[in-house]
Amino acid sequence: MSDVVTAPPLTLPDRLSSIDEPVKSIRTPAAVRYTYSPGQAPSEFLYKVAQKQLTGRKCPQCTKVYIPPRETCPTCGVTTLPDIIDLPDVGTVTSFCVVNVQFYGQAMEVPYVGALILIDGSDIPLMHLLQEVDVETVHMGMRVEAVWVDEGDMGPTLESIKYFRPNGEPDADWNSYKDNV
Amino acid sequence: MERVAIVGTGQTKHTSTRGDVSIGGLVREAALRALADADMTWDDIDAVVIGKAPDFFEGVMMPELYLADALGAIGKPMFRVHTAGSVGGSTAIVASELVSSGVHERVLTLAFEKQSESEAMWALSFAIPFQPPMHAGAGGYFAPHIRSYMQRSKAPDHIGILVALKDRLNACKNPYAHLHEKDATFESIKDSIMLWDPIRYSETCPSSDGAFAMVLTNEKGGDDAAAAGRPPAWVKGTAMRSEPTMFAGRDQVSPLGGQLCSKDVYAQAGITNPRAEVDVVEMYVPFSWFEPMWLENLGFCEEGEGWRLVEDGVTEMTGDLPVNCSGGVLSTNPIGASGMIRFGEAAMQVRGQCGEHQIDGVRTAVGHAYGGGSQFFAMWVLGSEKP
Amino acid sequence: MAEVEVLRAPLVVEYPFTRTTGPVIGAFFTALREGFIVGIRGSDGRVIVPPFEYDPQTSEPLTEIVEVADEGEIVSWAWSGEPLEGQPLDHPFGWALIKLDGADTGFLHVVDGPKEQLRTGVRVKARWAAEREGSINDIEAFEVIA
Amino acid sequence: MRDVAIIAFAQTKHRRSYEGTSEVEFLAPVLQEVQAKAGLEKKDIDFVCSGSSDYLAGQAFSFVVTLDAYGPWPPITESHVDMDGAWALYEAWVKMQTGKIDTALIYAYGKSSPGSIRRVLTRQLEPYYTQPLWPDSVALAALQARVGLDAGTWTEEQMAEVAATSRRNAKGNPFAQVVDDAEPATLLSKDYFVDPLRVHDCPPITDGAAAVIMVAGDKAKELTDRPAWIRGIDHRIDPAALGVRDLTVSPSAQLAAEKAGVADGNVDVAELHAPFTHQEIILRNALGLGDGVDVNPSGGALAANPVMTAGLIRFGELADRISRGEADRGVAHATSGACLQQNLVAVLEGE
Repeated sequence: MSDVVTAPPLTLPDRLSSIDEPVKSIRTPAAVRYTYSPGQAPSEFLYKVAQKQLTGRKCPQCTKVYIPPRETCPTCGVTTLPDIIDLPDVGTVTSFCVVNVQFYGQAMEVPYVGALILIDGSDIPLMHLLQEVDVETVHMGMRVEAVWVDEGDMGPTLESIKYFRPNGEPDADWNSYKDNV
Repeated sequence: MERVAIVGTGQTKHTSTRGDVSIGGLVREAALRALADADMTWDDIDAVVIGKAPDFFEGVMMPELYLADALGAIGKPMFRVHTAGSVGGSTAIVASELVSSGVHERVLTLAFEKQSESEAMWALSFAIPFQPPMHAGAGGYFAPHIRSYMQRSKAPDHIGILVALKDRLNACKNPYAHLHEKDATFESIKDSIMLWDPIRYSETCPSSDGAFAMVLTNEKGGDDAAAAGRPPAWVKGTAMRSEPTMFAGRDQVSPLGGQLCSKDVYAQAGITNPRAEVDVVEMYVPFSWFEPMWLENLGFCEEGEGWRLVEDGVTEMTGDLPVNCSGGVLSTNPIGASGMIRFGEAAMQVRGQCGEHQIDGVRTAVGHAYGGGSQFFAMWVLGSEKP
Repeated sequence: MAEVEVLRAPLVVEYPFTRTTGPVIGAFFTALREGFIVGIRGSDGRVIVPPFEYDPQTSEPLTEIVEVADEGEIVSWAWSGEPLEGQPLDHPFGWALIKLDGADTGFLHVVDGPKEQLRTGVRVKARWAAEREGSINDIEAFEVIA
Repeated sequence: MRDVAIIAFAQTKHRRSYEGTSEVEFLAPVLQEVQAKAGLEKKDIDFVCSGSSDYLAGQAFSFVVTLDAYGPWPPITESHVDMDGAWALYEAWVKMQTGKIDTALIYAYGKSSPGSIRRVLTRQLEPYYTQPLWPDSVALAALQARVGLDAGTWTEEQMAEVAATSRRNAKGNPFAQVVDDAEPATLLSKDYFVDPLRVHDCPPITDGAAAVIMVAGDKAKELTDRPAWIRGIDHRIDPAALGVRDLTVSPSAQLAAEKAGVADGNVDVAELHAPFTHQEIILRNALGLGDGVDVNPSGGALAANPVMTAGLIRFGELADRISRGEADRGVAHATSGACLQQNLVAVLEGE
């Protein structure tokens, strides 16, 4: 490689040049603290989740139903309708990924399945875990239902849904979810 | 509009940890090589445009402030772009517009990432309260879309392996590439662990420390370089497109933003048949399957046909549409710089500077970058002939 | 829509960054670990502390590492009555730009009070940490000397 | 250079906290309002450019989510800078000079409320020698103020005068956060906050967002009676390390002002992004603004300081003033980094 980047040698005072193990790296731990708030519409949604109820909101312009609900439609840039639409806790797998390795900060047993699930009555899939299923048999169009955590552990978080599992219904018709594949 | 010429490129040897330099030292190396290639000194530069991906990687907010010394920017305009993974591309485009607008004559642009200062899985996806957990980082996000592509196109399973093998072997011809896996074979990639099924470990990109820099000039600068025997690459078109991360009915396999970006940039460059008219492509492929997906998205073939180009060897260095001769993102991934490496390698191909991974007689090259959830796109078309 | 009480939760963005230094910055931290301070000579002859890798005027690499004293005079100061998390001292202290003997530029560090003694021109000396690892915190603080 | 004008401006009512409102939720109304004011819809806008920082929100790629507030569909030509929105405006201005676009929407937002802004801003300092000390933004400004006080470049009385004027001016600004009639003497009677700075010398902590629409050439005249034309714009940077800088002056602001042509005509009004009182004095000197210039009639950053946004607001405030016919020629300024390290200066004119 060209030598234009070769740094000229340093001249060091004696006290430095006699040191065998110079510092080559430093550790600078840093913690920056925030109070995070997801905002109005997501809060509203998560309180309902804590009551075992999934909800969405509809855009007045494109009429799509969003879960989690948005305050503003991401394509139209207009405020979504204020009515909260109750949605069931069942849906269709539109796509998925089988994870075979542990990742930073989470303690799932591998392999596990991360699936995009199109909740019935909504127009956008939700990413969640899919369990109680042989990973070999997971496929697009699979019908699934939410398995909620115990009543005492319910809270305003999507982790109140422990995971989804097949609900035994026949596969969804391709046309019912093809727009999300 | 002033014509824009790339008259200098420079990069660092990309590697997992550049333990011998500071962040300033890293960016400086790429900048010095670009200046030397352009036969210029710091004094010749009017402005500096820098890009990188999230500041959390190095834990430095707006690092361009501290890098002003290292990049010779004191007393000059110093501009910082951040458009997620496409940032290296959009940074180069902003630099080109500083020249094409006539605002400046000579601009240094640079993108970098020193990922070893922290860790990609942390910096890109630390948990945010109340948000659905990502479960598995970037691969977990993109794997379902790759599966959707496989379903839609009926592509056979081995296509991703072919792409990975090609890029790994191409990288061996690029002395600056991070991975030099000379022993990679179809079997070794096939047998690597299935991380995020359908993505195998060897079909993913590494985490790199690296920087890439370019010197852009106006028409006179390009002419002068040509006269001095250093032919420039001329900018024939630039385009950017963005769309929302998630929306109802979004096509994440072939996002409309990418399609429109490519149509725009080809129109500017007067390209009507990209497959026939483009000699070489550097596209942003962080997971092997994105090569066939982008081939379709960028209009190099019909929808559903991208994998056939891969299977037929069209995108090999010996094919008629070589893709990622440098080894691509699959072999080198300092995230914030990866887009600029694509743009810069395209320039190097046009200028005939690629050594072992040079394609003969490149007249037209495309550089492509994308970012976010396949939602930010940046492209440019370069040519050996003045537009 | 009925306004609901929004959700809140702490979010801590925390990481033990490892920074490779390169030779110039490394020389400064090596010196600190050994209990002394170095700067670097700029193109205009000024001694810059802490050492810059590149000249602030010419952008050329700087090479001449120069030892300076661990004492000098305050060129500017500010009094921080309520320290923030991470700052070197947990009681009220002074921030200062300190021109060390042998240096020509201000070195940013803290001065362990009392406030009444702080003023521009006053002389201060480094108080070294007993355990030093090559970190700016190897100097615990500067203290006013007579 | 091609004629480019700012034709519309919208901003939030700035306040200490919009906690509980997501960035999308508090930005969307501003984007809708600025389009309505300009009489433009999404289909009329060629380019969108924004400024914000991931570090404020504590989330990587926070700007990605926030773009949803605009509704970028069908796909748009868009860019983002990790700088104050004034630099996003600069990027859009450059793009207009290429002739590729005729209309641009520029926005910026900054919510300081989720974190400690003083600690967050330490992360933008040089990472080896400086960051690990966590020297906060107020402490660094205080060191700068002391240098000028010691040198006699300014006095505490002059600093208090700047604060009093800002707060009084802000009475005419319904979006401002710090508004009162306090006399300088009253302000000076308060204790130091970070000696030599008192609370009135420091900017408030603010959540806020702003957007402007910029249009090129004849189109600007079609859309508004009195466009605010950008006659010159430039930005420059100084070294990061405070110890090598003369903190009583701002070479980068001075150079940017020269390049922008500030001295080429009379200046009626200046909107200066001076987060600290003494910095307004530094900037007046650097930009060569005489006593006749009405500085920060909006109240400036001392009256509302949404980080990443306060610079863009200066452009909007000045453009509005020109459009209303209250000024003919003015200066807008934005800054970034500790102690005015980086500065952008523009000259705006009515017809």
